[in-house]
Amino acid sequence: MAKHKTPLLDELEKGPWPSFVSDIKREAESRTKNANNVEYQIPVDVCEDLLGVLELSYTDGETHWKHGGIVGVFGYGGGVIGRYCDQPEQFPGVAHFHTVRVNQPSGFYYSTDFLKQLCDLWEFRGSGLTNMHGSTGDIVWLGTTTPQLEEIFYELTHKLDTDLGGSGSNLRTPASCLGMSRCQYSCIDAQDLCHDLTIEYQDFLHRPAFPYKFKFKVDGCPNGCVASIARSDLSFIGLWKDNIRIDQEAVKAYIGGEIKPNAGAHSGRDWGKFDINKEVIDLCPTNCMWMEGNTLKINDKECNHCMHCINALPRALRIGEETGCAMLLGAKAPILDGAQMGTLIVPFIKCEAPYTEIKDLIEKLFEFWMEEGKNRERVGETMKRVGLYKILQVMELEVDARVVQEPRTNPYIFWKEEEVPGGWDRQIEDYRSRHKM
Amino acid sequence: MAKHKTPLLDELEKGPWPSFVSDIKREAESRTKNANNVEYQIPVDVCEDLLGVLELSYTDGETHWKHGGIVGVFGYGGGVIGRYCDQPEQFPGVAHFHTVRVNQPSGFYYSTDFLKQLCDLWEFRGSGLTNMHGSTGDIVWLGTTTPQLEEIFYELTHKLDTDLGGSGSNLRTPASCLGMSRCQYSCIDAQDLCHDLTIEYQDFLHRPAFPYKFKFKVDGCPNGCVASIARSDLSFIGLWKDNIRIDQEAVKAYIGGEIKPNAGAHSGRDWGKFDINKEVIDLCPTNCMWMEGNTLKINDKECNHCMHCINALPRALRIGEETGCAMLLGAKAPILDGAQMGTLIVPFIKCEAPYTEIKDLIEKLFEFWMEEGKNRERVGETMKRVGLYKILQVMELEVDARVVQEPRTNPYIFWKEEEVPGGWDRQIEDYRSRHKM
Amino acid sequence: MAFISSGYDPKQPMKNRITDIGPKHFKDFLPPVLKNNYGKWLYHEILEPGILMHKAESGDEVYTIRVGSPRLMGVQTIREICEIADKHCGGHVRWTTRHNVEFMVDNKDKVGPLKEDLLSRKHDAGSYKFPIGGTGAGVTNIIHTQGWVHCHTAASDASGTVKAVMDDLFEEFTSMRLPAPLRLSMACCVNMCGAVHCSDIGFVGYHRKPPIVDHFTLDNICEVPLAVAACPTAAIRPTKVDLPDGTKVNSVAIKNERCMFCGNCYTMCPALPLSDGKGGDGLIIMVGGKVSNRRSNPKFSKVVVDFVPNEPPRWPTLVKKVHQIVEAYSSGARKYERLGEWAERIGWERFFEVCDLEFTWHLIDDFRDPAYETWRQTTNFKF
Amino acid sequence: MAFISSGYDPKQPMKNRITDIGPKHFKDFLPPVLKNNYGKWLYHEILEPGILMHKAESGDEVYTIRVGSPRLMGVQTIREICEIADKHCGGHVRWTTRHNVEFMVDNKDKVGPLKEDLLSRKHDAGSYKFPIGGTGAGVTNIIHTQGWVHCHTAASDASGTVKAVMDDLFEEFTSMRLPAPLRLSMACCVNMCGAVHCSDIGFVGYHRKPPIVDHFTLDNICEVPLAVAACPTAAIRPTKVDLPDGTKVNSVAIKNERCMFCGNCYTMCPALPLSDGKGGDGLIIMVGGKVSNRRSNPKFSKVVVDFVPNEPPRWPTLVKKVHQIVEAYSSGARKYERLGEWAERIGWERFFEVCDLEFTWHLIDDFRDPAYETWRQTTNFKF
Repeated sequence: MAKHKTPLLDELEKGPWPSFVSDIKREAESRTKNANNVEYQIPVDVCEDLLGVLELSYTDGETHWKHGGIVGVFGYGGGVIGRYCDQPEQFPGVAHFHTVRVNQPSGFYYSTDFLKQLCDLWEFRGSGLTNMHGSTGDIVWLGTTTPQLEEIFYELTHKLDTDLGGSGSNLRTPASCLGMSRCQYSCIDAQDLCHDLTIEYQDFLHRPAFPYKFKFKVDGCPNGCVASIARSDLSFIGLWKDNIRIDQEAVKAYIGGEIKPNAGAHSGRDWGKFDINKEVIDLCPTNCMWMEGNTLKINDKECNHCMHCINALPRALRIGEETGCAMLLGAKAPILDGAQMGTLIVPFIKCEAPYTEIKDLIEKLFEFWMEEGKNRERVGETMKRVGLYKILQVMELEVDARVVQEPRTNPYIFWKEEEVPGGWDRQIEDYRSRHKM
Repeated sequence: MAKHKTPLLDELEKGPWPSFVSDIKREAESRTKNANNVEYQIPVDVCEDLLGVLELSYTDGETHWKHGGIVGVFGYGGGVIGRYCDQPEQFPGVAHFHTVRVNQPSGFYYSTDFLKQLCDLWEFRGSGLTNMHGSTGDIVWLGTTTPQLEEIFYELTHKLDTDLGGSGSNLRTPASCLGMSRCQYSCIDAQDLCHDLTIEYQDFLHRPAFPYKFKFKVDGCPNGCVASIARSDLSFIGLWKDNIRIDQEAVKAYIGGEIKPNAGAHSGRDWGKFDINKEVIDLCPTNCMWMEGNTLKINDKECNHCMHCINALPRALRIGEETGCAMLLGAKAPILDGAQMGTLIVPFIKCEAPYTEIKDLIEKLFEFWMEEGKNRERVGETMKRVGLYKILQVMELEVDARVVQEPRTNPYIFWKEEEVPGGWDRQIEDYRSRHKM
Repeated sequence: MAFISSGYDPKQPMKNRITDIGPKHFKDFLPPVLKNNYGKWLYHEILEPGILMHKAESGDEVYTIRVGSPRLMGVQTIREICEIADKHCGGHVRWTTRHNVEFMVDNKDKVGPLKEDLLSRKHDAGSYKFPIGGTGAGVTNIIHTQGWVHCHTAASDASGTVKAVMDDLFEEFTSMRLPAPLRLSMACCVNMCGAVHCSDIGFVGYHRKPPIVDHFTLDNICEVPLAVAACPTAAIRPTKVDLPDGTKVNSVAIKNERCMFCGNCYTMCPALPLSDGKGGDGLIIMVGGKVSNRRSNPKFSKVVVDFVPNEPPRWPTLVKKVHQIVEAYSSGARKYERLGEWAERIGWERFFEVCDLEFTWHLIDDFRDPAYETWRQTTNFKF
Repeated sequence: MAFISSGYDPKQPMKNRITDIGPKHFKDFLPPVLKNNYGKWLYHEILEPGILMHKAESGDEVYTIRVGSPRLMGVQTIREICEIADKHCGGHVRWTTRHNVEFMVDNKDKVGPLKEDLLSRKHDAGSYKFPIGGTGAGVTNIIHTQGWVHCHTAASDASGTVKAVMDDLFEEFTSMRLPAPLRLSMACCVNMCGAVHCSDIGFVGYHRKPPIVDHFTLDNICEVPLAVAACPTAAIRPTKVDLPDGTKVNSVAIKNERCMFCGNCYTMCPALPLSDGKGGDGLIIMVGGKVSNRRSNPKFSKVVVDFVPNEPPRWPTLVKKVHQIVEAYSSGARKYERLGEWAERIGWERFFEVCDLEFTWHLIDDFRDPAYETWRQTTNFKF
C-alpha cells in the first residue's frame, strides 16, 4: 500500500497520455518490492515521499523545494544541483534530493547495454527517477543524497566512460540534432561537431570561468530541430551555398500525385490535389522558383535556403553540395531583459573536423566575454551592451551586410577619430576666427 | 552689378531645375532697381548679403548663422525665430535675419489677392524671401529685423486677418492634406478639422505651455499625403468602417483596358496589359478580394483599408460611407532617442464638427502631458516612458487589440494589487508555517 | 542500508580519478543501418502518424516508430524500453529533443510486430506507456520543466499541466491533420527553461505577488547588495528593520508597485519567496513562436492569455484555452502555415476574435524600450 | 529708409491689438469649381506627367497642372505665380505639401495655353521657373530644410544639394516611368525637420567631430547643468577650467569617444560648436522609408551610405550615389513596389550589391536596445 494518500495525483493517472504519476508509482512499488535485492544507497521510500510532497503541492498550490546550496564533486563546479525539501520531517525520503546531470551522447542514441548500466547505477545510488532528457540535453537524474555524489561520479567515469554535464556559470552540455545519422537535410555533421566541442571544452564545462552560463547547440539545417537559434548562446546551423539538386523525374511524380508532398506529413486531412504552384512555388519567400513546362527551375542565387521547397518535395529536391554552417550568437529566454534569438555573426564557414577555424573564433569570443562580460550577463546581453560590431571586431570577422536584417534607421554613427580627416583636436580660436560669437 | 562675387553659387544657376540662386538674385535685383519705390524697412541689400554669406559657406563648408536668442511679439511665445549672422561686418544686410512663421490656410489654397498682400507686406518689411512652405506647414518669411516684428504682426492681423504660426514648446501650426476639396479618397473633412483645431487651440499655439513642441496633422486617408503618421505628435487619419463601394462596370472597363490603372500614374513605361489578379487581387495584403466571373468580390470584414485596390482602380472602387478617423500618437524624427511613428491609440472615432469627442480626448492628453512630461520630452517619448496603457488610461480609452501590432513577447506584466486575489499583504510567519527554511 | 563504496576514497580524492572525459562517442550507439549509411540519406516518408521511413543512397531503409513519454520516467520504464529495443531493434534506441522515444528497425516487416507490442503496453491505471505519434502536421510531445516535482522556483506544476493538456490533445498527437507541426512547451516559471519563448503554444507558470521579506533569514543568509542588484526594475532597496524581539537586522524593502514578479531576487536570495497558492500563482499562455526558418524567420511567442489559475490536478481552464486555440488554428490556417504565421496573416486583432480570447491591457507590452515596436504604427488593421 | 509705422504703438502694445485669430478660412480661397464640388469628388486621372483631372459627381472637372519650385522663393516669383493664376485660373492657386505649385482650371481647353505659358518661363541663367511634373510613379519635389541659407545647426546646404540632385533626376520629375512614387527629402542636420526618417530616399547633413568647448563663452552664456543634461550619451561632464589669462571658469569636458555628433548640446549651448568644414561635416544617405499605409506598413528609412563629403557647389558624389540607387530601383522593382518594399523583398544584402554601395560597420545599428531588432536573427539570407 502507498505510504501517502495521493487523491489529487491519482486523477493524473487517467487519460491516454503516459502518466508520470503511474511511472513514479511503478518505481515506488519496484523499490518496495525490491525483487532484485538491490542495496539501495538512498531511502527506499524516496519515490513514495516524492509523491507525498507533490500531493502537498497539489493541495496548497506551492512548491516545497528549497534552494540548492553548493554540492558537487571534487574539482568540478557544476553537474550537480543541490535540492532539499522544505518539509523534511514529513518526507524524509526526499529531504536531500539532488539532481545529477549526466552528459548525453550526441543525438540521444543509446545501446540498451549502456542504458541498463545507467539504470542499475541510478537505481542503486539514487531515486531511479530520470528525465530523458533535460531541456539542455543532459540525462537528468532526479534525487540523491550528498554522500552518493562522488560514488556516482566514480562509477560513471570508471565503469561507464561517461562524464557529468554542465550547470552554473559553465559551458553547458552541448547538444545537436541527429544530423547525418538519419537525416538527408543535414548540411554538416552536427553530432560530430557537438561531440568535438564537448570534448575540446571539457574544462569550461566543468569549471565555472564565465560570467554566466553558455550553451552551444548544433542544427544540421535551417529547420532547426534542436532550436539552437532560440536556445543557445552560440548556435551552429548547417547551410549550403551552391545549388539545390533537382530530380526532375521526382518533380513530375509529385505533380502526378504519385508521391505525397511534404513526406506525407499532411496525410491526416484531405487538402486537395497537390498543386506545385500553390504549395511550393507561390510559397517560396524569395520567389526564386518557376516551372518551364514540366521542368522545375530555381534561381539559386536568390534562394535564401529556407528549406520549404526541400521539405515539401524531399524526393525531388536535395540540399547543395558546398556545405558549411552559419554561426549565430546570443539566444536566450526572456530572463531578465527580454528574449533574444541568436544574431547572425558568421553567415558561412566550413565545418569539417578538426574545426580549427571555428574553434579559433570561439576562443576569441570566450576571451573577450570572460574579460568584458558582467556577472550573470549572458553573452547576448553583452553583445547588446557593446554592440554587434564590437563582437565582430573581437572575433576578427569581416563586416558583411548579411549580419543585419536591415541597416540602422538612426544617423548616430560612432565615428572613430582616425576615420575623420583632420582628427578631433580643434582649437576654439581657429573656429572663432571664422565665426564670431 | 552684384555686391558679392558668387562663383560657386553661380554654378547652381545651371541645369533645368528651378534655381534658388536665380530666385534670390532676382529678388536682389528687384530691390536694387526698386521699380515701385518701396520704402524698404530693412536693408535694401539684404538679398545681396545673403548670397554673400552663403557663398562664404560654400567656400569654407560651415554655416554662418548663430543661435536665435529670444525675439518675438508681445504676449506670444512663438512664431518668430531669431537669427543672426556671425559675420555681421562683412554682411551687414543680414546681421539680423529673423524668421517669421505665418499660419497658412488649411490645404495651402490662396487667392492671388491675398498672396499679393502677403508679398507687399514682406517686401516692405522683410527680405522678400520666403519658403512656400516650411516643413511644418507655415508660410515662412526669411529675414527681417527686430523692430519690424511688431509692425509685421500688426499689419498681418489688422489687414490680412492672419496670425503667426507656432514655434518652440508650443502647439505647432496644424496642417492637413487637401482633403475633400479635391480628393475622392478623403474619409473626413481634413481641412476643416485642421482649421477647427487651429482656432480652438490658439492659446497653446502662441504661448508655450508644453514640455516641448506638439504637432497635429490630418490625413484624409491612409495614403497619408501629409505624412501625419511620421511627423505629428497627434495624427488623424481618415478611415471607413463599412464596405468599399464597387462599380462593376468600371471593373470590367479596367480589365478590358479601357481605363488605365492607378489613375494613369504608370503611363511612362510599358508595364504590359493590365491584369487584375497580378496588379490588384494578388497584391492585396489581406487577400480579401477575388473574381467571380467578371464580378469583383471583396470580403470587407477582412479588409485592412490599405487603399491599394482603391488607388489602383479609382473609377471602380470608392471608400465606404461610414467614415471617421483613427488617431495615432507620438510620431517624431530621430532626435534624440530614435524616430517614432505614430502609435494607434484610437482605431476609429467619428469626425464631424464641432469635434467634441476628439477635443475631449485631446484635452485629457494635454492635461496629462503638461503634468507628467519632462522638459524637452516629446509626447511620444513620454508614452514610451509611461507605457501605452497609461496613455489609454489617462485618455479614458477602451483597451482594443487593434492598438498593438502584436501582443507582448515577455511575461513581465505589472499586475496591480487590486487585480490579484488576496492582495499583496502577506506574512512571513504564515509562509514559514508551510515552508521551513 | 549499508554504504557500499564505488572504489572512491574520500581521503585521496585524486587517486585513480578520471575527469573531463565527456560523453561516450555517439557512433558507439548507432544501429548498424544508420552507421552504414551515415551521411548518405536520400529522403524520408512518414508512412503513418508516428512511423517514418528513411531511404539511403545504398537502397537501405530504416523504419522508425516514435512514441511519446512523460519525460519524467523511472528506470523500470527505461528497462522496459530496453526490453522492447532488444526484442525488436537489435538493442538500439534513441530519444528525440522533445522527449519522444524512437525505435528503429531495418526492415518493413518488423514494423507491424513492433507497433503492436508498443500499443499493447499500458500502465495499470490505463494510460499508454508508448503512444505512437508525434510526427508531421500534428502535435508532438510537450517540452517541459520540473515544476513542483523538483524545482524551487516553480509557480505551477509542469508534469501535471502537460499530462492534462496532452490527454486533451491526444488525437492530435496520434494524427496529422493540422495545417503544420504544432510545437507546445511548458515552463514552470518565467526563467523558461525550454523554448516556450519560441513555441507555437506555450504555457508558463508565474507569480503575481511581490516577494515576502523574511528579514531575519535575509540578514543571515543573503547579501543585501546582491538582492538589490538582482532586481531589474529597481524595486528593492536596502533597509534596516527592527524585529519584534528587538534585534535590528540588515534587510531590504520592496516597492511593490515596481515588482514585475520575475523572481530573480528569490533566485539570488531565498529569503524573498514569491510563491502564493492562494490566488497569486498561475499560468500565462503564449503562442505564435517558432524556431524553424522555413518560409518566415523564427518568431517569439506572444502572451495571449494573461492569467489562468492553478487548478490542480487537471487544470481545466488551461486545457480549455489551449484547446480553443488549437481548434481555431486548425480550422483557420492554410496548409503549411504555422500558428504564428496564421495569426500574423489574419492579424492579432482577429486572432483574439476567432480564438474567443479576451484582449486585456496586460497584453500590451510595457517592458523596456522595445515595447514600442509591438504597438501598432499603421492604420492597417481590421475592424 | 524712414521707419514707417503700421499703426502699432510700442507704448501701448495692447491698444487695438488683435491676437489669436488663426489663419484665414481655407474656404475663402477655394476656386469655385472646388467649392461647388467639395466632398463630391468621384475619381481622378493623371493625363500626363504633372497634369491631373478630377471628376466630380456633378460632372464637373478640374484640371490641375503641378509645377516644381525651389521652395525658397522671393516675392517676385510669387507675384509671377499670381500673374499666371490671374491669367489662367481665375485668381486661385495652391501649394502642395512637397513645395509644388498647382494651377487649376475648370475646362480642358484651358490646359494647353496654361501649360505652354508655364514652360515658356525660365530664369535668365536658364533654369525652368515652373517645370511640369511631380505626379504618379515618378520623382516629385524634394522636401528640405534651410541649410546654410538660414540655419545655425546645418552641417550641409539644403537648397544646393537639392538643386544638384533634382537637376540630375529632372527626367524622373517630368515622367512617370518608375515602379512607384519616389519621395526624396533632405535635412541639413540630424534634427531632420521634414520627413527624412520616412522617405524613399533622404540625405542628411551631419557632423563627425565632437564639439569644441569655448570655455570662456560657455561660462558666460550657458548653464552647465543644461549642457550636461543635453547629452544623450553622457559624454559631457562639468569641469572647471583655467583660461590662459588665469581666470577660472565653470565649463564642461567632453568624452570624445562617447560623442554621437547629434548636436543637441550645441542647441542648448552655443559655446559648443560642432561644425567643421575641413573634412568633418558631410551627409549620409537613407533609403526605404514611406508614410503611406498602402500594401505595407509605414517604414523608417535606413542609412545606406555612411558618409558623403560636402562638395559644394554641386555635390557630385551625393548626386552619383542617389543616381545609382534610383537606377537600381527603377530596373529592379516591380510595378507598385516602393523602394523600401523592393529592398526588403530582395534583401538588404542584395540591395547593396545591385546599388553598388559598400556596406560598412557604420551601418550596423548600435544605438540603444532596439538596435538588436535590426540585426539578423535567421539564416534566411542570400549568398
